[in-house]
Amino acid sequence: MWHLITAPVLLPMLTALLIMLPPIHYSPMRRRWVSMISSAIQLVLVVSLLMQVQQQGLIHYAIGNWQAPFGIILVADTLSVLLVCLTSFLALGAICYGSAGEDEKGSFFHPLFQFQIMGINGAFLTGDLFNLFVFFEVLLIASYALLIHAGGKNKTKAAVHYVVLNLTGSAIFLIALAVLYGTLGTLNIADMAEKVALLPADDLMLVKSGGLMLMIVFALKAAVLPLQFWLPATYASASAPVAALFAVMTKIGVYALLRVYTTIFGANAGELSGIAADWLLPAGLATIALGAVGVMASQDFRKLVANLVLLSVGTLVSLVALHTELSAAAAIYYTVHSTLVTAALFLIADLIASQRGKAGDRLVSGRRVAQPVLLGFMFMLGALTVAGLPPFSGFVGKLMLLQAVTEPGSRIAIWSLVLLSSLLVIIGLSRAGSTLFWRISGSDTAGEKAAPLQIFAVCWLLLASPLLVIFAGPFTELSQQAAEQLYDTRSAINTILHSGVVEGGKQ
Amino acid sequence: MRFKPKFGWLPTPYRSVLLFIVWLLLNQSIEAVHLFFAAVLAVVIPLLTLRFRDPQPLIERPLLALRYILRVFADIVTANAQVAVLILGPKRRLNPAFVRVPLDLQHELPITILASTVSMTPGTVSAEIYPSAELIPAGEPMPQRWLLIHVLNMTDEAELIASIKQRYEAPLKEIFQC
Amino acid sequence: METLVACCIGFLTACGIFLMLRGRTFPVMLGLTMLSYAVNLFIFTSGRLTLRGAAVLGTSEQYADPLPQALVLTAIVIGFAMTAFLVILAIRARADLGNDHVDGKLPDADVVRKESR
Amino acid sequence: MQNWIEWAVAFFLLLGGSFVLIGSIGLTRMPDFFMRLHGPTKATTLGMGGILLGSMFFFSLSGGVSVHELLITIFLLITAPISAHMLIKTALHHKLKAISKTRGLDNIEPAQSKQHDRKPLP
Amino acid sequence: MLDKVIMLVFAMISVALLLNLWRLLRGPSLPDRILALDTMYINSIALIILYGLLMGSPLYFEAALLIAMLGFVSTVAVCKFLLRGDIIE
Amino acid sequence: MTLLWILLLPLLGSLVPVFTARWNRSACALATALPPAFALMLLLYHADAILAGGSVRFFQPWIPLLGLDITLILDGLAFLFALLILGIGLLIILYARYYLAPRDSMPRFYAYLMLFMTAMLGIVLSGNLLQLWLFWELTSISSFLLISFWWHKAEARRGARMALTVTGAGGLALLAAFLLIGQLVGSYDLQQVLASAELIQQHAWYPLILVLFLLGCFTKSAQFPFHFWLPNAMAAPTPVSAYLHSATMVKAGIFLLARFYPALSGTELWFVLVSITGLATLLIGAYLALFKHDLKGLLAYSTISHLGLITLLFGMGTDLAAVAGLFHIINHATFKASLFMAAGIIDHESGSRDMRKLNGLWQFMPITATLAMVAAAAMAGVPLLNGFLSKEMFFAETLHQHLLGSLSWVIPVLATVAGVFSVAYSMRFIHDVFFNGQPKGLTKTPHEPPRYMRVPVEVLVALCILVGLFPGYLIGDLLQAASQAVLPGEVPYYSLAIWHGFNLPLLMSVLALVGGTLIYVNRKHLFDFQNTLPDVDALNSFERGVKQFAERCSQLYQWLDSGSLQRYMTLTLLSFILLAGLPLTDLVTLWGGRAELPIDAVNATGATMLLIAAFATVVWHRKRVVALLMISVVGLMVSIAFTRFSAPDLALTQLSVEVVTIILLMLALFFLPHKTPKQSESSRVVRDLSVASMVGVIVGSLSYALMTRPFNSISDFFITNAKTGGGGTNVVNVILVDFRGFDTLGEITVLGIASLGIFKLLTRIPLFKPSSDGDGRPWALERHSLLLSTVSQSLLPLAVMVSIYIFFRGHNLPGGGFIAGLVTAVAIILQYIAQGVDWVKARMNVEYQRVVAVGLLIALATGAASWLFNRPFLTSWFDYFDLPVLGKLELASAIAFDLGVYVTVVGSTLLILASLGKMTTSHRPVHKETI
Ligand code: NA
Ligand code: NA
Repeated sequence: MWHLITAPVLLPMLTALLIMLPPIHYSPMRRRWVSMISSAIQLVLVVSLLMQVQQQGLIHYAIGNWQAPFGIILVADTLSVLLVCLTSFLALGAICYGSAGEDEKGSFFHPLFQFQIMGINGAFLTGDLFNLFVFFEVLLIASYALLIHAGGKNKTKAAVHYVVLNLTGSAIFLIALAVLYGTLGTLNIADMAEKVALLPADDLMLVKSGGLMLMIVFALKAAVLPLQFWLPATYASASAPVAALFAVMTKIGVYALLRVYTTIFGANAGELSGIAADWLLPAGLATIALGAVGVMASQDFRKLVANLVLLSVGTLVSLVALHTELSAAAAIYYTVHSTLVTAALFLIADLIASQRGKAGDRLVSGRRVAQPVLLGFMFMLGALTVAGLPPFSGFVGKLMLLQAVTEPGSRIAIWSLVLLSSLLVIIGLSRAGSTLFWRISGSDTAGEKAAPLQIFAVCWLLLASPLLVIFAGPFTELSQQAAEQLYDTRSAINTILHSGVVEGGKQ
Repeated sequence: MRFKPKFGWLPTPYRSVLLFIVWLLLNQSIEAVHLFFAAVLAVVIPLLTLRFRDPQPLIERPLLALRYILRVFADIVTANAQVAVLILGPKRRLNPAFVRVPLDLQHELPITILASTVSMTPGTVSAEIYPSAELIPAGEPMPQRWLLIHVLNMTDEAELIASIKQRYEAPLKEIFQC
Repeated sequence: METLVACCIGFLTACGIFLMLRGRTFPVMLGLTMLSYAVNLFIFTSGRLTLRGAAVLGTSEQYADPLPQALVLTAIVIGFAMTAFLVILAIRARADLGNDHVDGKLPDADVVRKESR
Repeated sequence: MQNWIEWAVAFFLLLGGSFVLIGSIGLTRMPDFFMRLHGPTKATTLGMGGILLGSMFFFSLSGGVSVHELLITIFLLITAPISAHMLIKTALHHKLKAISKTRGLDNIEPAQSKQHDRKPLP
Repeated sequence: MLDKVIMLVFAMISVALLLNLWRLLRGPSLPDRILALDTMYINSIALIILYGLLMGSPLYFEAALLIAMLGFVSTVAVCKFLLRGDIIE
Repeated sequence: MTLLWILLLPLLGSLVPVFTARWNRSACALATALPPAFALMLLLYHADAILAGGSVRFFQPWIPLLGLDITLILDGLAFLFALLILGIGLLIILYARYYLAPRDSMPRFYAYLMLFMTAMLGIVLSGNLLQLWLFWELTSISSFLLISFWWHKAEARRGARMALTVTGAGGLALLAAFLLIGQLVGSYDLQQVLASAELIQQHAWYPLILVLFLLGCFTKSAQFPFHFWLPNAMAAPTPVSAYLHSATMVKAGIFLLARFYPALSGTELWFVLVSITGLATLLIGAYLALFKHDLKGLLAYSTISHLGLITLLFGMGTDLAAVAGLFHIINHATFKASLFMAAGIIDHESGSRDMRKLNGLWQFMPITATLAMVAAAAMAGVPLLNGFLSKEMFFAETLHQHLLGSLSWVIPVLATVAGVFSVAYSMRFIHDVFFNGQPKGLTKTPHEPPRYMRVPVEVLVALCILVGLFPGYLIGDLLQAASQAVLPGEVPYYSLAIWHGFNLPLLMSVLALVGGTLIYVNRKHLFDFQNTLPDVDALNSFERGVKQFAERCSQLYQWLDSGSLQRYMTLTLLSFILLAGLPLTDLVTLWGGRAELPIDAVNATGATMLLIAAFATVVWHRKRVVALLMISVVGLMVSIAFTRFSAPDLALTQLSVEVVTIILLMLALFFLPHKTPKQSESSRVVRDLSVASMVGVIVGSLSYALMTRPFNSISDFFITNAKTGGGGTNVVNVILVDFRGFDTLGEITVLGIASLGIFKLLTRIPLFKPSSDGDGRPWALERHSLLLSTVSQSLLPLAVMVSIYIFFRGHNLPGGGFIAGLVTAVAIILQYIAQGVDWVKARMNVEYQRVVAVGLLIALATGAASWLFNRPFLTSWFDYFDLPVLGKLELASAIAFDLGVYVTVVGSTLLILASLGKMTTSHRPVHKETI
């Protein structure tokens, strides 16, 4: 049972490998079912891991039985496991959607999807900065491959930009890692946090340089202005289930920002405490503004949703920049909510596009969708949620984030931006919705109806929205707990570095 | 000329011997462990890579082959000394040339060995073997093949051709019995 | 020596970056390759320079820091995988988009004719 | 004994070094590609042989035997002619000019043209 | 004495490498450059072997062996590229 | 709990029509009416307690962290509104049963209506600010659905969106106000907030709070200048208008004014903002209503005007004015709902709402006409009807205020003017529709509506009359209770009598009636005058505004996001320069105090070669093959540097990777142009050069600073434990396969995924094979050289042996699975190069992706095997065995792991190169003129 923490990484990997091998490889149905069942099992496992963490507090697992800081450790605290749960939940929906036929439009859909999940979960769980890099690369390479799934010019074009920028990002990541290793002499995040406090004055600025370099990397992953340019085209051109899964990718950047700048450069870092906030807040706010502008500017629905992703990233990054427990709690709730709803919207966009004939998801008048009531309902639910309107999860997220801004200085800026951007989103979405569903031209030839599996997938993701409201009490509580645990760096370090280490590393 | 090996499990005996020696050379040891592994690998690797080998005539006269190798070694040393002199000497004294040597050999391995030898020895480099077997339509008989060589400093063309044929090609024909 | 190495790393980085800023996929690939060289050297030097100290036990007194070496190895492999992907992606882009510009379109329509292989 | 080996090491190293250098001088100095090819393929090969022999003796100096350098030598002997062959093929394909006093230039013609007579492969 | 010999040989190899580089930069034809690169590969084997001697360590042998092998493959590949364009056909 | 049910019943009721849709229309309507009817009964169940001045409260914690709990309060004010909402709602359900055409989706309509009803009830019952806001936004959303019910009509869509936008914006302002209040008071509980008037009003935020709050109220209640959405919402079916614009939606803003009256009113600012807005709205609405030819348009502006009136009453700040406001809320709801319904009947039965066409309907529908006339009279403030009473109170209050000092007389005068227009438009409604000659150009002959369609109007008109006649008896208690809830102190004395004697307010009423009649009679001139004024089409200008805004956004966005990778890269690098470079400027000296190693000539040569080759690569990057050769030199020199600085493993890996990369690049080059056209302008080159060199300087400096600093790291642990804990002497390898084996697992996964991705990229690629090289030279005809084929065949076993050797020694000496794998792969690639894909395929028909999977599986299984021994994943194991003859042998789990690495590397590399190579073999059209 104590190996459970490895499941989110190893189970998807195993699944991917099994799908690549006979006998599963031969039949599309087998590939689908193995992928879906494995994801379902994974969801069960990670939820039980969450319960384990709730009971025991922070769990750490020394891979290879080499204790931190020498070996690589996996760390499960409420935050990381929550995000792993989110990923698993999302992945199950996306895989189901993909299994309705999208998966056969190119090779290796399911293995790549599983690898992607492996990378994401690994990035959430690892307690080692270099290992974080490795998992970043795993998820990136898988995302490159998934991005071009089903082919097409737009995908190729977007992929070139996405890949080159991320490769640059990886290079910067490596340089940052080298600078941090070269000054702190360690790679373990907790150990770095401890070493930063004892840093000689001479090395301070080097570490700062390295620390800020990391910010570029994470901001690039999170798509924060001015490093966000890859996102709209990438997300808008990817196949629907892939785009849905991508919804969580930006959150990894946010997670890494949250983790690194509270643990390593947190309250105990002395002069280096909070080095990121000055840069992150303006960048986050600018991203919100850009996202809102993008929502208004979008000519097709997927682009619009991609800009909604940007907007949510901006919001999250601003919250991270506020650097309080309350803001972290808000960020955590908001992450879960916004990831699921944007993912659902990507899927809905795909359904709409496939039913509107030539018009696709472009915001022009077109054929009537084949299932107006169903899609309209889904759209409505998704739109309300993402716009932060009641009664769905968006408004809880919005209330939480607005309440998290307690500092009078930033309040005016953040509130007005958030509220104004909400208004633009409302306008943009109402325009989009009325165009997609109501502006009808041409004959009413019925398009292809959505497959039951697709409908299930969308409902699965959308289901989260009301649930997050109904159980908002416990859930906000959980976010709060996660934030508290995140900010309790001292005890995390003590647990990871100073508990049960036997001389010589092996226990 | 034979293509078929004597033992199924040892399809290329000379290659196995070579591999055996190479393993020992790599490990620089003749301990039992290494001898054991050398033997195992010397058998296993040829079997593994057997399919990656087009059928070639077998060496029928190993001793002759050994002598051939020694002769080539000696030629390499002299060749190099000669070339060194030519390189360092005045350029205008050089008389480069392209020369065609008619080939009696037919099979790939002997031709390759010949061409390589020519390249390693006095002032010559193999440039081309033509016509290429690829370009002969299937079923047509193989025409006379030629070896085109570049000579750094040629004194007498006929003598050069004769020396190559006699010094290298003839022994090879002997060794492979072809 | 450190100065020299640092200069080399800086220069390689600059060259790599310059190439990556070109508009065609091939120079970008070259630049990326060069940037990885620079980055690998950089990681390597974060363990400081050591002569005669390969981290093989029993071969010397003072060992070089083995950890950055291991990190570089990982980085090399990952970099290789990424470069490989980018290379093939560039081919794909050429096939799909008809040119090798990183933006998928030539900056000037007239150039299309001029650009022969 | 020791001394003798040291001398041998020095001799072989110097011999090797000189040949390597001569090969590269040839590469620099010769007037056309075909002539430049001779230096590296031959002189360098022997030069390497020298240096590797020197190395073998050197490591024998400190006790054990060192024979694996032989492998590199063997390897180079096998591959150098092939590299040279491929290079010269490429040069011929690129129709590089040999210096004018080269004899037998017409011999190149059949090697190239005979192939062109044939109908090309798909 | 050996140290001095080794340094001398080092110098020779270095000069050889610089000459190779010169040819590589100078060209004029592609085969010339490839030849220069091939020679450079082989000369660096010598360099590495010499390093091994200098440090008295046999750890560098594999690097030399690998250069020999890989240098060959890359030379062949470039030639094939110039001849046929498609190196794996 | 009953409170909760009052709210939940309509909510559940929204599902009822969906499930009863298959029944007949009446049954569906009846079923839909049941839940609100029950809710009304529950409400009336509390009537006694409420009318006696009490209140009922329900509390259920929900999100304590946010201060958002389910709190419901039923007091007089809530009761009054809930009564209107449910009562009129029921009438609307009945009315809509007849109004909706068979092709309109009745269940959809009823569902939206119920949803809206729930939202309204939620607003009035809320005892928590955030919860109130929740329902507030819900009304915006459900009204959007209702207004756009006929979505196929452009004006319905637009009107709905406009309403949503305006009220949505107000809602956001309201949220901000609520949050500020909440943070100020420390609670979102309504009762606590209402009790903290002093705290709020004296705080510096009060003006901001008030403005935001009023923005919310005024947008919802269509106060000037936000009134424009309301007339455009008339595109909705008439039952919707009747409901939303009489008793509910627009009254929500008024409700809020009343609700927060105790907490926010009583200040100068309140008065100025609220009363002036109200007054302006009153006048503008009344004036504009007269000119609308559309029946519903007239009613819409009249609604705006009446809402202005109520707002003005609440703005005056006197207790009596507030009471009058509440009274008018009731009266307006009744007569306006009935008027809308009457208009709907007219529309329904005559096919038009245009008063220019509608004339003389009295002859066709006398009963409806009578009802409409009574209601319109109430609207005009004719005595003996309810409208008269509240209007009298209003006039009286305008006289009693002294808010504008010496100019206070302006308010009653303007109020009278508004009254005049109100009479005028009411007269128009009656005269122009029911009399004034014969109908013109109607598509059908008008007639009376179905019996039950008239019932709701009859009920409401009856109420107008009854309240007008017996005000105290009928609604005295209700008004009292509501006033008590609104007013902080005692409710002042007021009289609901019909007759107060001859006084100024009566005079004002008479003036209004007379003036209104005069104006209506002489309307021609006024209409002519009005026609000379520019016509403001709110709907189109709003639509155009939004469109223009979207275009601006689009321009801005495209300006920012130009689609140029070079720009993105530059921005990324500039961030790097800024973030990584700035801290360095604070560094006193880069040198960290460690003595440098001496430079020797060989190293200098190597460095020179590296620099020259790198430079040459850049200079010649457009001659692609040359650049490729140059970069090989760089790679070679880097490998040599690794050798020099004691990293043999790195050198080996770098070398093998480089060769594979070069081969790959060459494969790519075959399909890419061999030369790059010169394109970059010199300014761009200068820019790029400066960015690149700045990055280079920063990276170089960082590297120098690191190298010259003293250093302590965790590495000593690895050196100490490599042999004892990991069983190997090559520390780097032990780190790779043991200490940090997890990284390696990830790394080979990356490699495996990359190969899958590449395979994916190459499937169905529309490629053309160029027929000649960059200089136009046709390709050589001979595919495979005889010499190369023969030699490569003989090299394969040798290479396999070498890789086995490298594999096994890796744990103790430089080498290992990765390098061994690459050596094997390169040897096999050599076979591909020398003999071609078909030759190799005939001899080794392996699907390489399977090899990759097997390799990764081996590594994974090795790691998982340690679970069997109850050790963490990837825990290594090794032991020494004494074998007879062979001697001591070491066996380690790391070897199995390394085997996984080896297999993966071979599989991935071959998958990559072979699939790329295979691409050209499947006969593709040879492309002469490549772009
Ligand atoms: Na020769
Ligand atoms: Na009329």
